[in-house]
Amino acid sequence: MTPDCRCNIAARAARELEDGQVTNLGAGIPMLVANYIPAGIDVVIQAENGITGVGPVSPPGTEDPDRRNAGNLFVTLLPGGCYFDTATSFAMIRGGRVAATMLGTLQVDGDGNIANYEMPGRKIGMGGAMDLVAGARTVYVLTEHCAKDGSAKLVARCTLPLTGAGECDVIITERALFRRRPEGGFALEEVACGHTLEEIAACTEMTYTVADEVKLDAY
Amino acid sequence: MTPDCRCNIAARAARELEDGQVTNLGAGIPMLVANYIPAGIDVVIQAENGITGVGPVSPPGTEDPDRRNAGNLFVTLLPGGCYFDTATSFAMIRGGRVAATMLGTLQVDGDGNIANYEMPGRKIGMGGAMDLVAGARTVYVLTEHCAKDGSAKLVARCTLPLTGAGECDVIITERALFRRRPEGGFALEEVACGHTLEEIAACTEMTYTVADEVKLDAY
Amino acid sequence: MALNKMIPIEEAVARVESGMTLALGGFLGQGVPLTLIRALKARPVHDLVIWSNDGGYGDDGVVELVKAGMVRELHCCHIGYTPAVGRAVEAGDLELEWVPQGNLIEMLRCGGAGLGGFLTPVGVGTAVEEGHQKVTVNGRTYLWERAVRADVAFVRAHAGDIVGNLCFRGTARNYNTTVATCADYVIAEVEHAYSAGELDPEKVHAPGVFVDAVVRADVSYCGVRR
Amino acid sequence: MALNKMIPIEEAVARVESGMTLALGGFLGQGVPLTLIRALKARPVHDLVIWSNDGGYGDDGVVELVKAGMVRELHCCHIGYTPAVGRAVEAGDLELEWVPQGNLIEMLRCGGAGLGGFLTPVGVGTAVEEGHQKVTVNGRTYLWERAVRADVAFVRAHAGDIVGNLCFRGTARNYNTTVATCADYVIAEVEHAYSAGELDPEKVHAPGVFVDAVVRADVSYCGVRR
Repeated sequence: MTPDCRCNIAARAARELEDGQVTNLGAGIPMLVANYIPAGIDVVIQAENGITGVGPVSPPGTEDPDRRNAGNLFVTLLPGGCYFDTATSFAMIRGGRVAATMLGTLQVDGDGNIANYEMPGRKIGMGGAMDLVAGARTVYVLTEHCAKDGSAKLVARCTLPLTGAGECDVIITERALFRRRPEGGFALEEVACGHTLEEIAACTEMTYTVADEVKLDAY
Repeated sequence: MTPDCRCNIAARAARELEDGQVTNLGAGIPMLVANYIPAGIDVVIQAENGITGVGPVSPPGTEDPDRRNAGNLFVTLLPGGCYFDTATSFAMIRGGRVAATMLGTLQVDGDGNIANYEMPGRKIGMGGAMDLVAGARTVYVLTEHCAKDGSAKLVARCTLPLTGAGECDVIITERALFRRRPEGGFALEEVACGHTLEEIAACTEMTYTVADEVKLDAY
Repeated sequence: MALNKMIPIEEAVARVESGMTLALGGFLGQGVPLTLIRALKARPVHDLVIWSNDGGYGDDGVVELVKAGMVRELHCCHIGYTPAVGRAVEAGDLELEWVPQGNLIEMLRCGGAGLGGFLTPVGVGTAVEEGHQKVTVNGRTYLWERAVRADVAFVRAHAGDIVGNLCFRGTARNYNTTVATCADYVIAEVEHAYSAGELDPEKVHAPGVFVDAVVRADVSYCGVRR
Repeated sequence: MALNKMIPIEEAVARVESGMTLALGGFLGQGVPLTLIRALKARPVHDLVIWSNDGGYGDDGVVELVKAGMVRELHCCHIGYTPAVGRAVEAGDLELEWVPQGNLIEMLRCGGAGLGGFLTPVGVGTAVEEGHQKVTVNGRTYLWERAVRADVAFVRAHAGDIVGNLCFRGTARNYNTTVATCADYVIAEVEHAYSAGELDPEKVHAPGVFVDAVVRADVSYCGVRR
């Protein structure tokens, strides 16, 4: 997984966001999405510790210990942003005011199950992810297509503890974009530059269909 | 019921309050208690709309429409007081941070039942009284001993809809003070100046015992 | 973040339709969204289900909608200062549910926060028990109370910016912060309007994310001249 | 209102006894009551049951109490930044309950607010379901979650007055407002201390009524120099 791949995922994901949308970006690749939001699109970034209007990371020397995001990074605050307590933050999230959440994962499967907080011998914790996938209107999983050891992350069935059952709506990797159909199941809608339908099929254990209108060289 | 009687009740009630206690005072006689708090005793008055450190009523010409108590009266704010929302106010009340609540009543009985929000043909509403009697550590009922028509307010059994079941701890009238015993039931502890044990017995339908240490001419 | 939520008041109240559930901020005469309530009176809507602390104060507030025959149900904890509301209930023209004040604000908070209900110790042994399931936890008895969400909410703030961040003054805050969370469409009337970035982000009492529309408040509706 | 709640930190942390439940404000490195946590390390207490967002950040926070062998149970949602906490769990020295972040803060709010529990949509279909009753309301499935109260709570504020009113800065607010409500004895460490009446009453984020003791915070414990 090169930095280029991560950026490619983030850039494609950024194009999903609509003007005025309140969006929560998880740690890792999702956090990069903020750098790729198209001009003219105002996205309100929310972080679950208790801040909206999260701007770019603070330039060195301007870090304020009391202005950080949920990943503990020093950030800036855009005009119109504000602070609130964590209880209010989750009222916002569960109450339906967060339009989109983008998060990384360890595994995701064709039923929309997401597993991202614990693996054998390594307890990380779900943080706000369980609340976000249950509360946000659209849930995006942004992930490398395969794990470092080459094994599938888009699996036939999640084997790790679930963060959310059936909550994933869109999966974006450096190779492909899958979107859940209203009737259930994911459809492969886009294949990234340099990849082929056959190659996607070979590295994806998750069940999916290929959309009639599938785009090749899409991003 | 003369103004003197009301003041007499309030003055006696004020002597119940301890230094540093957070207290909620209902409309009517309880509101007068603030005028009688002994020197050297700092009582923090809380009003359920969302204010602590309520001070005396605003002098004419200084009323601020955004600084009122739960009875909609214009009040002042003492140093150390602050504002908060109503949800926080009731977290305070139910959470056990209000030591004492003093409220008026239509009826009260020997089981500590209080009825003060509705009578035939006149719906008033419980406001925050149900929450206060359930949440405050000590519940004081401050009331005229009898209704305007001479009928008992300290009744054998409340017939009006209850504000609280078994919540009353102390009853203070212009004639007497009754305190609930740990083992249940009220004891007559004090008789006010100008009244006798016999007279109290004649105008009180509520069952009570006379305390061994009952004080005559107590207030 | 420059999304401008300021719209004409007529457009805002046009979101209210007959039969809808409407939640109102305010406490007796404090922080009541009277500008919105009065603009709503010009709309041909009826059978409203209203959640509010009270029936208003004197001639102001919910009582105005009741007198105009626009309200089917009122869920509140006090109508002592608005005899006209009591008369409408006695006449059978208005359905009234008494909800203890702390339960009322918590039901709206619960709905706004996406929760499904809560256990309250308040109302046990009273008429409020009716229709409520009793649950005992660690030896204490609670009533199971439902979460409430509204279709539209009206709140009033002292200051607001174009993205809907709201600041309140004194006890005018009351229900407004919570009511601003509990509806699908939240309208705030603001006494003073600002651009994005003009309000101190530490002093915002209700984040703009909860607010859908901002309108100008009539500052003469405040009980006492400032 | 002039009641002075400022006391020496040793006196404040002496309230914590072995086996007690302790709730902590803070979120990773933000607004963490490190002064109180470090003062507590000098006390001979063990078997603490801790409710906190996380295990700390790097070497700071809850992880310090875990390494000192003072903690029996930790209820939190993240230990990813404190491998030592994970190792204590794997070794069987520390009992861990995973609680989703929003459920966690709501459990503490519920306890602080004198409520008995609530229904949450979060955790349905996951391992969090275990030991939780499922309830369906209006077609949506919820888990019944309990209220939590602590014996003692530690919070950290930017400014506080002698009666315990607290103001926070930026994202250091996080859990602190809620944790300040959820314990029988609440101790606040404040970076700046004021007399009663010096803080603007509109800007108080946590009313002093909830706070029992105020101590001075060590301002060097803030992650980055100001």
